[in-house]
Amino acid sequence: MLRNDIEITPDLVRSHGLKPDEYQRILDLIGREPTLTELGIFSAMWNEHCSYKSSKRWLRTLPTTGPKVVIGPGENAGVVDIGDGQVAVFKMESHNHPSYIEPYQGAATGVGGILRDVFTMGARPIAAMNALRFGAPDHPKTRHLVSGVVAGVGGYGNAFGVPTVGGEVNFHTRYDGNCLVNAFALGLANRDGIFLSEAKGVGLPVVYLGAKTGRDGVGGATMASAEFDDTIEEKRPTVQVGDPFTEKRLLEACLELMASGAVIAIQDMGAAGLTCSAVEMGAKGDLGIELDLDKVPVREERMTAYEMMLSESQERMLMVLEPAKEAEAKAIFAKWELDFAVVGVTTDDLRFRIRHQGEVVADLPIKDLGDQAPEYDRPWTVPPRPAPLHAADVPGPADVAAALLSMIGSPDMASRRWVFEQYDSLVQGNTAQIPGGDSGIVRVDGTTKGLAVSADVTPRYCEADPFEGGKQAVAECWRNLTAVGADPIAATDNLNFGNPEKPEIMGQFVMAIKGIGEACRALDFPIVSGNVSLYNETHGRGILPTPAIAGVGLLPEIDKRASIAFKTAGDAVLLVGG
Amino acid sequence: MKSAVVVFPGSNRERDMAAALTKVSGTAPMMVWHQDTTLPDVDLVVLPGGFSYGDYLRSGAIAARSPIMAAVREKAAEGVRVLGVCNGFQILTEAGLLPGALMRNAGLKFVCREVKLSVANADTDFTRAYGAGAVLRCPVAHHDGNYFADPETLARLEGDGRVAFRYADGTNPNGSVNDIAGILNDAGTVLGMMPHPENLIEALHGGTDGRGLFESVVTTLAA
Amino acid sequence: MKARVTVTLKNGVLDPQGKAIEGALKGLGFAGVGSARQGKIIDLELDETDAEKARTDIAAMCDKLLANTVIENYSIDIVG
Amino acid sequence: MKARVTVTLKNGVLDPQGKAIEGALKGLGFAGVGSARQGKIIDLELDETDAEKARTDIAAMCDKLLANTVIENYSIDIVG
Ligand SMILES: Nc1ncnc2c1ncn2[C@@H]1O[C@H](COP(=O)(O)OP(=O)(O)O)[C@@H](O)[C@H]1O
Repeated sequence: MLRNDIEITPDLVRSHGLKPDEYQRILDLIGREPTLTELGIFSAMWNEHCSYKSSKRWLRTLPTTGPKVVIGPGENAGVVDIGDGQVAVFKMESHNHPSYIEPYQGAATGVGGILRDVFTMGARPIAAMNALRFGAPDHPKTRHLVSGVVAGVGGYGNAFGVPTVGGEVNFHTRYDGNCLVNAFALGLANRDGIFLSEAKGVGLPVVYLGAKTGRDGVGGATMASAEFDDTIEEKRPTVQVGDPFTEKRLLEACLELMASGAVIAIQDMGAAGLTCSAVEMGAKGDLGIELDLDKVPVREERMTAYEMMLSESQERMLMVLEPAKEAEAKAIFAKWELDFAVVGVTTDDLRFRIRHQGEVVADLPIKDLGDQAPEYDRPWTVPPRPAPLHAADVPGPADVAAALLSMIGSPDMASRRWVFEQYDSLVQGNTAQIPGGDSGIVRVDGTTKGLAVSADVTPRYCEADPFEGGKQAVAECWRNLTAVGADPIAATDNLNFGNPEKPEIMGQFVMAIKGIGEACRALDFPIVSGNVSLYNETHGRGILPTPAIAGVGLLPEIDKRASIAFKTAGDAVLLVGG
Repeated sequence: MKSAVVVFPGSNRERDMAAALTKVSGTAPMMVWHQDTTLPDVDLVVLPGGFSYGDYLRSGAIAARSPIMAAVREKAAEGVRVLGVCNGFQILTEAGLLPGALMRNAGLKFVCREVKLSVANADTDFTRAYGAGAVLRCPVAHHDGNYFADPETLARLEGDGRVAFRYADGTNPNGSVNDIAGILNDAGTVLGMMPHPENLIEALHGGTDGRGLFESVVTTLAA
Repeated sequence: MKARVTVTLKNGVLDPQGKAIEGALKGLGFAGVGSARQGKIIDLELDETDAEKARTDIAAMCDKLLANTVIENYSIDIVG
Repeated sequence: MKARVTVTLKNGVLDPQGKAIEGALKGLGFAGVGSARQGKIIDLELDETDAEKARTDIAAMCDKLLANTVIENYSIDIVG
């Protein structure tokens, strides 16, 4: 029997973001009151971020398969075939809220998270992009956010050593209270060298890798529970600090580890690190997982089980180890001066069992944590279409040259050099097109192939008509890839919207997905990974609907690529398309 | 030409450097781990770019105290050529193998862009292939490239022709004193420079201006 | 008037720099270093001659610019 | 034993960060800031219990690693 020192009050349930009916579902599932640690685990697994409870139903409608798709959505990143036994691995993910709270660290850890998603699968990151939206340029917070976010993206990616070859920057007053930071990473792997999170084999060691665990990111919920726990001596910041130096070592150590044959399954620790990673590995493999928290490397004293399970400390991974390779695996991590600790074991009882200081502090059905998460079919309404604007009703500019100048000089159209020069776009020596072209291009090292990447969406189109705007984002991305001479292969999406509990916002979301789906089907351009960020709202006003699309295309011969510069005086200029 | 590239935890241009050395000299360099205490028998030792030890404390500071650096120092004393690019330059100054220090860029921001370099001394083992007065294109990518030295050191560097490269045509990206982009030790066998010639050596990079540096070393060592 | 602002990381905030310094000191053979944390100082020269007034001004500078109060604490010393 | 190492730039060494802080403070409307210089502190926890011995050890750490004596000065405070 689990000891329960803390009464689970409705207030506590609410502060964990769980609705009364969701809590009832927990009671029904486990047949007793959860411990505080268990409540924390449920709240982490069942929040919007982890469970996709509002969006799942609609995401299922997207086309995700195709002749080149090796792995679609559901893993850390999507995987597509690029020929010669090689695959491209990529994904985009948001770090919006953390970046608004602490722009440098929020953006930095966003980049760190997406890089980890890619190399957890066994791929070496070879290109990055970032899609950024800020409030009005003259809003008092904008300057601070822009400079912090851009420095943070660069600070992490530059030190890690991945070239940043593209992205977007937009300004609009609807982002005044919610900036968007969407980070994309692309990695390269061998087709037979892909690693998954699905645990296999009973009684195998579960190993903790990387940096130590602190109380990072636990703040919000911890503070809510502070009244029960006087060991929390000060209000702790909830901000996670990124350490690209550790991440770079983790990359090299993981790739060495994978090459050694020691890895049976591996998963990075992202949001609610230990909880989500362990549950996912077990549930996917139809196995139970037992963790002993006394073995977890910690950097702070007196951490509770609750804090360890919810910590979002960065640069950590969990893996199931081939026991015969333990010594070799340990030596690799020792060489890179990283933590390596056996913290648990796989079991056949489908339980997620946590021990701390000799006591069982959580004992839950592992599959239900994911499978039984609530799923909503939220009511939605088709957003009203604005009345069409006829060209005749818009007065032409008195001075066309002046209008051109002010357009080129506007914050959304001006050169982005001031941003992308803060990013290392050349490291690795394979960059064929730095930012400033239609797509960034990197060579597939050791071959004559190239990969092109582009990130696109025009939020004001999506605001006017989310269906058409969603379609347009896909089409623009596809066009940017083809414009450099690449064959578009597949895309990832980052769907940033307001509060889905409002039917009109849910309607934007639904219509945008329908539009994206239609365009992707028409273009044979499947979505192989993605991320949803909802509740981007301040004072009841949502952001512009912003479904960012990042696509990847293949250039079979990188020398046959096109760039945007006019080459020779006297050349004919053609306009193609509708 | 036999060469070695030292890899520190946090190095990130060691592969770029190895590729450049291989492409220009025809022989791949040996990669040496920073915890090693000896270097193989080579003609050139390279400290590559990156963020060794995260550039925590000061850029290059912790790497400069790595076990391998005693061996680098020894090789340098024997006259073996040593090249430090970007973080490698920072490490060489921190190790005292080159004078001065690399401070935060005057603009305080990381800067990745192409600059112009003038060859300030074409009579060195690292610059010979360019010819006197040459101006070349070269990318930079750094946060701490603002070269500083006290006036006496500076006078000595200038007087002895130990400035190898200068930022030209108003392209100084970081506020370096006297537009200094690269300097030599007094024997002319150790070069530190902030720009990345290894990232401009083939058509894919949009130019080959960086090759001259490697060609200079190859020719010198062949002679 | 001269003043020194000292900015340190809040307790519990990860300090990668401090960790790296710790490791490097150990690598150099300095045993017995339990932990290292890095912070920064900003030395200011001010026209202000009233110490109390200066302190208030500097606190405002810290809140607005010198410290990142989300993750850092600061303290102010008037040094003369 | 706890100690604080304070590392400051030598006189005459240019300080881009200090300059930028100066400019930013002026930009924020703080008049009367004559100059700003940035430095760093490293807080150490040591096993050593003898203050004099600790001081000698730390001086060695500074000379070897914590300060770049080409451009920086350091001072050591034993804080308890
Ligand atoms: N945040 C960013 N990071 C890197 N590159 C960027 C960023 N924002 C814009 N860019 C680059 O600047 C160029 C212009 O951006 P944008 O106007 O969005 O392109 P377009 O509308 O032509 O697709 C593109 O090459 C783009 O990749």
